[in-house]
Amino acid sequence: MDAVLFWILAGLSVVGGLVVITGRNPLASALALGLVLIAIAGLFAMLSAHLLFILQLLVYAGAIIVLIVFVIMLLDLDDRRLGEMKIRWGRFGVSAAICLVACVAVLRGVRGLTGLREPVHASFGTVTDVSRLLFGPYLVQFEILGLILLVGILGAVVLAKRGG
Amino acid sequence: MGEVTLGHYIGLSVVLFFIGALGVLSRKNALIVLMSIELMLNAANLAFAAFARRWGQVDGHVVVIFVIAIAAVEAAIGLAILVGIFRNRQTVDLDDMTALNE
Amino acid sequence: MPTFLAHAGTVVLVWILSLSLVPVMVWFERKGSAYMQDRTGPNRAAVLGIRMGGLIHTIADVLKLIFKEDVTPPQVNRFYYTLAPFLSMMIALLTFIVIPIADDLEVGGHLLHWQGLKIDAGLIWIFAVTTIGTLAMILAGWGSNNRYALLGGMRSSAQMISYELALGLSVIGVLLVYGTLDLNEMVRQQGELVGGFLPKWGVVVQPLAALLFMTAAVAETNRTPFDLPEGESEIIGYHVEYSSLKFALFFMAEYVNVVVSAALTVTLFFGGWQIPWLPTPVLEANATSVLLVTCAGVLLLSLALAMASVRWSHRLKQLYTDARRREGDFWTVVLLLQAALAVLVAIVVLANPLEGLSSQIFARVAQFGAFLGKVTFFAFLFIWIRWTLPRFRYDQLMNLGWKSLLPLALLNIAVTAVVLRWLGR
Amino acid sequence: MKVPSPRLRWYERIYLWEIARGMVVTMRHMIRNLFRQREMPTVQWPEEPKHLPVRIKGRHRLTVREDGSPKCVACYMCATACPARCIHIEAEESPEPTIEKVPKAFDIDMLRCVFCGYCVEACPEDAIRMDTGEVSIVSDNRDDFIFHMDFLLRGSGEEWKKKRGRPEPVEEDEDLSSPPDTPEETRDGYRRRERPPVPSSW
Repeated sequence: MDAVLFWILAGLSVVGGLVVITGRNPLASALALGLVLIAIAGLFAMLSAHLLFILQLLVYAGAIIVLIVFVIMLLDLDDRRLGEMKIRWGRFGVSAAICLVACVAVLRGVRGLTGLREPVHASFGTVTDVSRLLFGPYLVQFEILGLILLVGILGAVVLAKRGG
Repeated sequence: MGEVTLGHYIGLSVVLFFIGALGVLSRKNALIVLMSIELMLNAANLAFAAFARRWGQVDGHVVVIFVIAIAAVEAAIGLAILVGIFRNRQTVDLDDMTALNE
Repeated sequence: MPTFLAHAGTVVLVWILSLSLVPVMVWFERKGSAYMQDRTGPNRAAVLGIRMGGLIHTIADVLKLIFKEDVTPPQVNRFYYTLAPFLSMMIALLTFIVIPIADDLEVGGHLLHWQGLKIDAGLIWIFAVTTIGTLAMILAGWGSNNRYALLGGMRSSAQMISYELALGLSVIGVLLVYGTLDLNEMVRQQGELVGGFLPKWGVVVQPLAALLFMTAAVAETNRTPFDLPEGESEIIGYHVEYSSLKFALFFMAEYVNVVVSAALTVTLFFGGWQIPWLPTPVLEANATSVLLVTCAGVLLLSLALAMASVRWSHRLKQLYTDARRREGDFWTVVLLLQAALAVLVAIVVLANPLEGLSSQIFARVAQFGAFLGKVTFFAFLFIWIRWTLPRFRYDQLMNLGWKSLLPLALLNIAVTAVVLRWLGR
Repeated sequence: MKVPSPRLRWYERIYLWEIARGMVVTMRHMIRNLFRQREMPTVQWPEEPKHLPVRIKGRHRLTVREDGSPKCVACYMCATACPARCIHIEAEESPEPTIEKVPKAFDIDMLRCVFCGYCVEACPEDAIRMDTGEVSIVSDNRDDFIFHMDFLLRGSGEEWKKKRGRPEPVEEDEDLSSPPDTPEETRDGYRRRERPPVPSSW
């Protein structure tokens, strides 16, 4: 059961990832990215990371994908501009070869990793569990994160305003 | 199918990371580069969550939350910059953005 | 595995519930609006002369929408165009599964949760899924390749995003009060009493949040006075290019969304499955008497309606010559049977009173009935609002969302936090 | 022109009170209509007759002389005046010496007719009228909508009289400026009739 689910989600995310980087139309890429993100959310759920599962859906699949799709529509890329965005297959091939070699190298190292069968305590990864850490040892970092978000909002507003 | 171990998750994470890296390296469309970066961040998130599960400690989840938040900020700022560039230069092609080079 | 099966069963149950409430909603919408506007409303379609006050029209509508020609305009982007209605319906259905419909039940050592997805962050799940709903609208607008549809899609997604903020922030006050994101736990806490007589419902402890939430929920479901995304007659919405079953999916998704919003309002602010002043243990202990009172009520109501039905039947016979003249007789028989059933149940219960598991099961059924009743009321409230208020202009809509609801929600959070601190929690 | 908007009180500006008032209004209507359905203004046609003005332009009929022959002299005035071109006339010689022509065929295509009444205005012989009061012309067959002369004439006979519910108004020297035989109580232009009970629903 778990294995079947894992391979389905893994297959979806890899195929989606390939569509993201080879898609001609950015909208196709964005939707494929949404698929990948939802698949990864599913993997989070399998890793009993409840909070991450929902946050992934909320922030990534919900907010970021919608933002990207919005921007794609605002940019109004017509067929002419999309035509200029063809993939340079030469460059793509060289990069792909480098990535493939690196990927295989790392995967060989990964092969030895086992485990994951050990049961975790019932409340693992729940909101209470994570927030106990978030508001305990990581409080300062969490507050800084809030600050970064604020700066990000202000930055985005300033950038968007100045352009117009 | 066999049993799913930590290696499977990390392997998937590695594959996704390199797919993202390939996108960043080979594409010129700034939007797709941005999406590839999101892909790489997600691969890292997956590894964090898998290790957290393996060692039974939720610290990994905290890091993932940080990454998600940073990714949101990055997407917002990146897209805002992109819209700004598009307004001025009518293109989102990274190879055309060579103003400092000339 | 039994727990899994129970969850799957609950998911199917709530889906059937939400989908079967759709025709009822359409019926409310058409008949209710007709009576509010001094019209008669639909009263023609009949099966064997049984019109059920126009409810049969809904079936006729569904048949019409299914068998209509599915026109796909040539200029559309076929994939996105087809994906959008299905996505919209899927998301509407996904939202419902975290809402608890009755208290947990322990059977044979297994704790059965009457909640399709038992998740401790249930509230965030709802926001996570509804956010994706925005995508369906954008896709519908963009995939139609029609500028009016695109503008409609952009308008509606902008509205959804704006009101999602108010929606999310208005709930934070409730979170602070109950100290949990788990919807079932929230409902359980709403069974307590405040000051000895008022049930500790969300609306009692967080009135402002309830108001804000309901306003934002109406906006989220794109209904009047916030129905600019559709704007059937004046400004064209994102589903202009859709016809037949694809349109029906959007249409049904809207009503499922209304049901979900009503269910969420009930769960957060109106006690969910709680029957006021009857928390689960009390209900289980007094199952027999509650059932008897219910039987008595059903008996009296059926008899009264049967009397009205006899008079009505007399009039029908003067008026019609076709099968419709027998509708009154049909209802009289049905109501008398219902009364007989109530008497029968009462006799059986008097002979062997409910106790143990049977009383527990009765308590769950009664709670589910209470939940259903509340949801139906709030769904009707949405329709009532729709036929009362005129539509907002777009700038008014944005002003209300950003300049009124959002600051008020923030204020509510601050005040709630201060008060809770002061109360020492 | 600038219309000053009224100054709202504070309770009007937060809308809630006004929304509640509006909702009370709609609910009052709904409850009243739910329990007193027979007072609703909706006419349950066709179970219940529609109250039409007496002078409504309905289906055409051809008037007849005292001997039963059509008054029409096949002058084509009506067909010429018809903007919808729905009147088709074929003429033939009349056997009577004082009349030049009579119609052999007189067809009206009701699917094209726009009920403008120009044919009635144009007729010099008062041979065509639209005073039957029949406005619902229903069939599931296109051929049925082409009304032939015999039907248009027969419409002025017994059957039509029954439908009209009042004596045949055709008189040689009648004053056409006012509707014939109008009882005093229907001078407001509407026929009063006992309304049968409206079908109610649950």
